[in-house]
Amino acid sequence: MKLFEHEAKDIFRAFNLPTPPGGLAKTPKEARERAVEVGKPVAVKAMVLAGKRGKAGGVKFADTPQEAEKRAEEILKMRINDLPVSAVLVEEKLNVEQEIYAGITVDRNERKYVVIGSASGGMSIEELAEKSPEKIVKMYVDPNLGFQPYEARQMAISMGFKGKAISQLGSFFQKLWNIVEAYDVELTEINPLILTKEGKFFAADARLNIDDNSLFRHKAMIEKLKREPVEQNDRERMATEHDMAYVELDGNIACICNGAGLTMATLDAVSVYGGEASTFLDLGGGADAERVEKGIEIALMYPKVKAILVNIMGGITRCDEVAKGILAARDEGEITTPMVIRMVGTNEEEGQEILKEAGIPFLKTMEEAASKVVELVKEVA
Amino acid sequence: MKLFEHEAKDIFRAFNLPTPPGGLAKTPKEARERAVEVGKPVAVKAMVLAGKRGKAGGVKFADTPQEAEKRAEEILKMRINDLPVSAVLVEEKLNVEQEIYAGITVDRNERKYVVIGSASGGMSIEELAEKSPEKIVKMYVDPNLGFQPYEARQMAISMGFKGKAISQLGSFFQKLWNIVEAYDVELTEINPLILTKEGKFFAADARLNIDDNSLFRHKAMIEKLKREPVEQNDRERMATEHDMAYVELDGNIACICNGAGLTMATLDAVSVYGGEASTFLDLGGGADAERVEKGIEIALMYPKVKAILVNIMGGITRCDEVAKGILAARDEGEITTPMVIRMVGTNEEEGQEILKEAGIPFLKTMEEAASKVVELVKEVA
Amino acid sequence: MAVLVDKDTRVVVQGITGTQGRYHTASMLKYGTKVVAGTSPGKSGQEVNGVPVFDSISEAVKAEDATASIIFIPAPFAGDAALEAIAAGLNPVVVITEHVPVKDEIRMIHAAKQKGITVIGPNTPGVIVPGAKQKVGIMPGHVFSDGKVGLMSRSGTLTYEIAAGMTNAGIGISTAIGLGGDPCVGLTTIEGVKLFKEDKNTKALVIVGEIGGDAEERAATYISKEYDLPVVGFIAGRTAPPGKRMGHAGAIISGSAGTAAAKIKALNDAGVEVAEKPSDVARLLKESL
Amino acid sequence: MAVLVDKDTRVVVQGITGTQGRYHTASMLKYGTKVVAGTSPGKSGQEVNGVPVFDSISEAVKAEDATASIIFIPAPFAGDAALEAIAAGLNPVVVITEHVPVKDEIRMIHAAKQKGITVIGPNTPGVIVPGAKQKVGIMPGHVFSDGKVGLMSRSGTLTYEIAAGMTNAGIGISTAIGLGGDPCVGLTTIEGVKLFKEDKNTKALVIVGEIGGDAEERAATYISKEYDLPVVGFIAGRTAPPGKRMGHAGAIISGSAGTAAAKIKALNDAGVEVAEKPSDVARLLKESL
Repeated sequence: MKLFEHEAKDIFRAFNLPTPPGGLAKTPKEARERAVEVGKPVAVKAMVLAGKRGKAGGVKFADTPQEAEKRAEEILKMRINDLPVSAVLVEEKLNVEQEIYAGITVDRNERKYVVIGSASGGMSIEELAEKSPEKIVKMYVDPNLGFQPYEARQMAISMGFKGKAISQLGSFFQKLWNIVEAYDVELTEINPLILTKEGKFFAADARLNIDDNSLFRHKAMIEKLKREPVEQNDRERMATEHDMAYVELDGNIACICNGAGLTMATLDAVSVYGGEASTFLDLGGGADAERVEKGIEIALMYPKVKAILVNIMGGITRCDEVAKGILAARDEGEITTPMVIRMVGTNEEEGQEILKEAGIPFLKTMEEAASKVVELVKEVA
Repeated sequence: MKLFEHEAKDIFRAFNLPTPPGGLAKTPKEARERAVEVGKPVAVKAMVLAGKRGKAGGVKFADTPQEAEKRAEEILKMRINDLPVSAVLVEEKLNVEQEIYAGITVDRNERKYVVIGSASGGMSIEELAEKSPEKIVKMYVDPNLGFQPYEARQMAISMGFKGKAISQLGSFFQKLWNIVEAYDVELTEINPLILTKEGKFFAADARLNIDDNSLFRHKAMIEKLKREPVEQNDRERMATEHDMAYVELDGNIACICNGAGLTMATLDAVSVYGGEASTFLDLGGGADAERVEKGIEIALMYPKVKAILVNIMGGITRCDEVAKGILAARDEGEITTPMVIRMVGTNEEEGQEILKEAGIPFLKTMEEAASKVVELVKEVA
Repeated sequence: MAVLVDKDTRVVVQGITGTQGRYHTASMLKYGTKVVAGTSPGKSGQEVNGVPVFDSISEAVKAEDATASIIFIPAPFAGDAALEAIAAGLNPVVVITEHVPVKDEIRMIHAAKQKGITVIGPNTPGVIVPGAKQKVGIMPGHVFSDGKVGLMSRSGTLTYEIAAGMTNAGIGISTAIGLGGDPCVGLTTIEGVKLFKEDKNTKALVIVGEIGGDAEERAATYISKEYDLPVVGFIAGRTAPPGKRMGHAGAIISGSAGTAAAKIKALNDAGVEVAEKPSDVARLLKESL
Repeated sequence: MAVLVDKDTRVVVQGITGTQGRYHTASMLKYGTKVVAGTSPGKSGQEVNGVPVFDSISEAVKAEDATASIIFIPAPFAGDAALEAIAAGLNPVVVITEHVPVKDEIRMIHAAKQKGITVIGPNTPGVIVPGAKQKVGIMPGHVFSDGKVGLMSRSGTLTYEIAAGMTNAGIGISTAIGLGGDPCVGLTTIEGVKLFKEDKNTKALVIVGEIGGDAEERAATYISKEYDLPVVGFIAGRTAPPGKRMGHAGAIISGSAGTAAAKIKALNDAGVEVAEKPSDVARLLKESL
C-alpha cells in the first residue's frame, strides 16, 4: 500500500521526524491559505501516487500566496501518469544547503532490511547507484537486534557528515527505522532529505509503502486515512475482493490461468506466437467453478478483450471444477468472445468430458492454445 | 513505579486484555452509580498500592447498588498499610469456575524475562512456590525473539488447559507480554485471573510495576495518569529531587553515607553496637559540599532523628567537599543534634583539616563511629 | 538420494484441521509421504485421515518423532507457526502459506539460519522426492517421475507444467523444490544450487525463474564458477511491463535489474541454456544430457 | 596474572567528553591504565588529557587498537553504547552508568553472551588489577594493593572500605571486580567465582554481597562443590527491613529468599566465613590463609 506524500508526512511528524512547515490543500483557495500560514515562499506539490512527479510538472514554487493559489490551480487540473491530482501539499521552500538521500527497504537476497543513504540526494537511487555507487552507504539491519542508534550515527559518519550533524542525521535514520518497524514498511524513501543553511534536517519528500500482506496489523492507521488502501478501477477492485491477481495490459487477449508464474509464462507464449495480452488474471490455487466463472466475468468487463485463453495446470485446482465454471460463465453471460481452453492435471478427464458434452473445444498444450488464441484474434480483428 | 489496579486495567483494556465490567468511584454515590451500570452483584475494591489488601478488608462484595454504596463508604474511610484509600473500583462479581495465576517479571539470574502461570491462582506466588512448586509453570523469554504466541499457548498447555482455553489463555499471556514490552514492566501479576463458568477469561486483579529507570520512555503514559509516579512524603520527595536514596526506618540514628552498600553496612554496624537507624541516606557518588549539606538538612527534617552518623569512604567523593558541607549544614542550620563523622579516602587530610579547624570531631573507622553514635544517642535519650 | 527430504523424513502438518491441511494431508498420504502428526491448538486427541492431532509441535515431536514440518496456517499466524517448528528443531520447515508479511518472513528465516534449519518458502508448493515417494507439499505428485534432474522454481503451477513435460519426455527428477514466490524466501536459488551440488544422484538442474530480484543472476554467477553439470533455465515474465505487480510479490521489476532479459543473459553467460517456452525445457535437457 | 583485564588491555572511554568521562579518564591515566581512545559523536579530532576522541567505536578501534571499553554514557543511551562496544568486539565492556532500564540491560547482556564478551555492570565501579596498574573503573586506586586475593562485590564504596582494610592488613588483591548493584548485571557472582578459579595467581576470594536476589546463594552452592581455596564473605543489609528499596535496585527483599540471613547461612554451609563488620574481612582472610 502506497501512502501519499502528505499521509507519509503525517506519520513522520508523529515520530518526531521533521517535515517542512505547511499543509494540504484541496482547492486553490486553500492553497493560498496554507501559503499565508507558512508566511514564506512555498513549494506547491501534486499529491499523486506516481514517480517522476517533478519531471511531469507536478511541483511548482511560489513566492506569494497569490502565486501559490495560481500554481495550485494549474496542478489540480493535471493528470500525472494517467492519475488525477486530488490535492496539493503547500510547504515552505527550504533554504537548501545540501540534498541528501535516505531510504530503507528489504534486501531480498540478504533477507534483511537495508538502510540506504547518500550525501548526494535529489536523483533517483537507481540513477545514483549507476553513476556513483561509491556515494551510496548501505547498512543491513540485524534481524534480532534491529537498527541501533549507534548504527544510525554510523550511517551519517559514513556519508561524510561531521560534528553535530552526526547525531542529528543519525536520529533521522533512527526515527525512519522506527516507522519501518511500526508499520511494516517495505520501502521508504526521503529524497531529498534537506539540510538547510540553518543546519537543520527536513524530510522534503516522503515515500512510504506498506507491505500489503501486513495490513491486517495496521487497521487503525488505515482507518485514519479515510480511503481505500489502493486506487483501483471496478475490475481491479472485484479481482481484489475475490483474491485474484489481476493486471490490465495493452493487448487484446485475456489470459486466465492458475498461478502467477504460469500466467506470466502464458503471456510470454502468446507473445511468442505474435499476440498481445490484455489481461493477466491469476485465479490462485484451488479455484472452484464459481471462482472460474467470476474470473471470466471480470476479464470480459475490460473493453480491450477480444479473446480469452484459459490455461489451467491442475494441481490443487480440479479440471472438472474449471470446466463447470467455464460452462456457467458461457451460459450465464451469453459469451460471444472466442475462448480457447487448455486444461490438464487433476481430474483432467472429468473436466474434458464436461467440455466435450457442452461442445467447448479444448487443447492439450499451452503452446497449441497460445498459438490458437492468437489465430482467433486475428480472425476477429 | 507501581500502578494502581484501575490504572493497570486501563492499560489492559487498551491491549484488549479483558477485565470485569465496572469502573472507578471516588465517592460512595459514584460507587452506587457504577454498580447500577454493572447491573449485577459487584466487588468493591480499595485502590491502594499495598499488598494483602484483601486480608485488610479492602475488598467487599455487594448484591445491590445500595449495598455497594455502603461498602464503598466503609472502604473509602480505611487506611491500608498506613496508606489512605482514595477511590474504589466497582466491578462485576464474576461467576468463578477457576482462579488462575499469571505473571511476568525479570529473572535476575537468567537475565531474562520470565512468564509465570499456575492453574491454582488466588494465593500469592511465594506461597504457591513454597507449597506446590510443581503447579507453577515458568517460561523464559528469548531476549532476541521475544515471547511468541506458540509459547503463550504452551504456557496454557503446560498449566493443564485443553481445547479452546489453550488459545484463549495463550492470547491472554501474549497480550500481557505485549504490555510488558511496551511499558518496560518489571513485574506484572494477574491474581486471580478468572475463568468464568461461561468459559471466559478475565483479569480480576492487576498489578503492574514499571521499571523506574525506564520512565523517560513513558512520559505520555505517565502524563495520562495525572499523578506523580510515586507517593512520597516531603522528605522523600526532596531526596528524590536531589537524586539521593532515602529510606525512613523506626530507629533514631540517621546514617548518611556514600554508596548503597556502605550505607546498609553502616546501618548494620549501628545495630551491632546496640543502636537503631532512623534513616538510610545514600548521597550517591561524587557528592559535593552542597549535596552533603542538603543531605544533612533532609535527614534532620525527620522527627525521629536523635543523632547523625556521617560515614564517607572517599572515592569519587572528596573528603574536603564533605567537610565543607558538614560545616555549612552546621552553620546554616544551627544544628544541635549530635553528629559523628567518619571520613576517609580521597582528600582525607584536607577534609580532616577543615573539620579540625571548625572544631568538629571525627573518627577513623566505621566501627568506632558506629559505636560512638550509639553511645551519644543513649546520652541524649 | 535427494536433497532436503528422504525416505526417513517424518512430517508434521501444522494446521492439519483446516480445509487446506486436511486436503493435502490426504493427498500427501496417498502419495506415500510419512505424515506422522498434525497440530491444531485445542484439538489434540482428534485424528485427520488417521494422523493424530496435537496441541503443539513439541507434543507432536515427542509422541511421533517428527523431523520436518509443513505449514498450512493463515498468513497472520504463519510466522508464529514457523518459529514453533524451528524452535523444535524440525528441518526443513515448508511454509505453504501465501501473503505472509515480509517482516515475519525475515524473522523466521533468520531464526532458522541460526539453528541451521532450512525454511522452504513461504508461498511455496513445497518439496517432492519421487524416488522416495515423499512429497512435503501441495504439488500433484503424478507429474513428477523419479530420476536424476534437480528442479528448482519460484513458481508453482509453472513447475508442474515443466515437470509434466519432463515426465512425458522420459526425464525423471531427483528432487523438485518450490523456492516460493515471495521476495524473501528461506532457500534461495543459489543455495538450492549448492544443495544439489552436494547430491551425487543429481546429474543436471532445471532452474525456473521469474522477473524480479536477482536470485537467478546470482545463481548464474555461482554456476559459472562452481557447478559443472548441465543446467537448463526458464524465465517467466519476458513480456511483463515494468513496474506492474503480477501476482507474486516477487514479480516486481524495478530499474533494469530483475528483468527477464537480464536474467536470461546472465544465465546464458554462465553457459545455461534458457528455454523460450516451458515445453522446450525437456528438449534442451535431452540435448545436454 | 589476573582476570578480565591485564597489562595489555587497551581501553576506550565511551562518553569521554562528559564531566564523568573526563574526570575518570584523568584518574585512570594517573593510575597507569592504558586509555588509548575516547568516543563522543561529533567530537572527533578533539583530545581529552591527550587521549584522542573519535565519533564512533569502530573508528577508535581502527585507529588505536582498543580492546576494552568503559562507558560513562547517560542511562537512556547506555544500552546503545554497550551494543556498539559489543558489536566492535571489545571485551570486557564495563558499564559504569547507573539507572539503566532493565530491558536494555537484558539486551546488552545477551548480545554480549552471543559473542563471548563479558559485560561488567551496569552500575559498577569497574575492574582493577593493581599488579598491572590497570583500572577500568572509577575506584580510588590507592586503596587496592597487589596480591593474591580476588575480590568481587555488588557494592561500590563498601568494596573500597573492605579493600582499604585488606591493604592496611597487608593483604593484596589480584583483581577486584565490581559486579554492579542492579538486579540484572553482566557478570554474576557465580560467573566471577568461575573466572577466579581459572586464575592461578588468585589464592583466596572475598565476596561482598548484599540483600536481594540469590546470587550469593548460587555462588555458595558452586563454591561448596567446585572451589577449594579460602573464601570470605560479607553481606550488607542484615538490618534492612523487608520490602524497602535501599538505594540499589538490587536491594529489594521479596519473600524469604534474598535476606541477609539466608545468604549468610548459604555461605556458611559452603564453608565460607562471613564477616560481621567490614573490618573483620581482613582478619578472617588472615586466619584462613
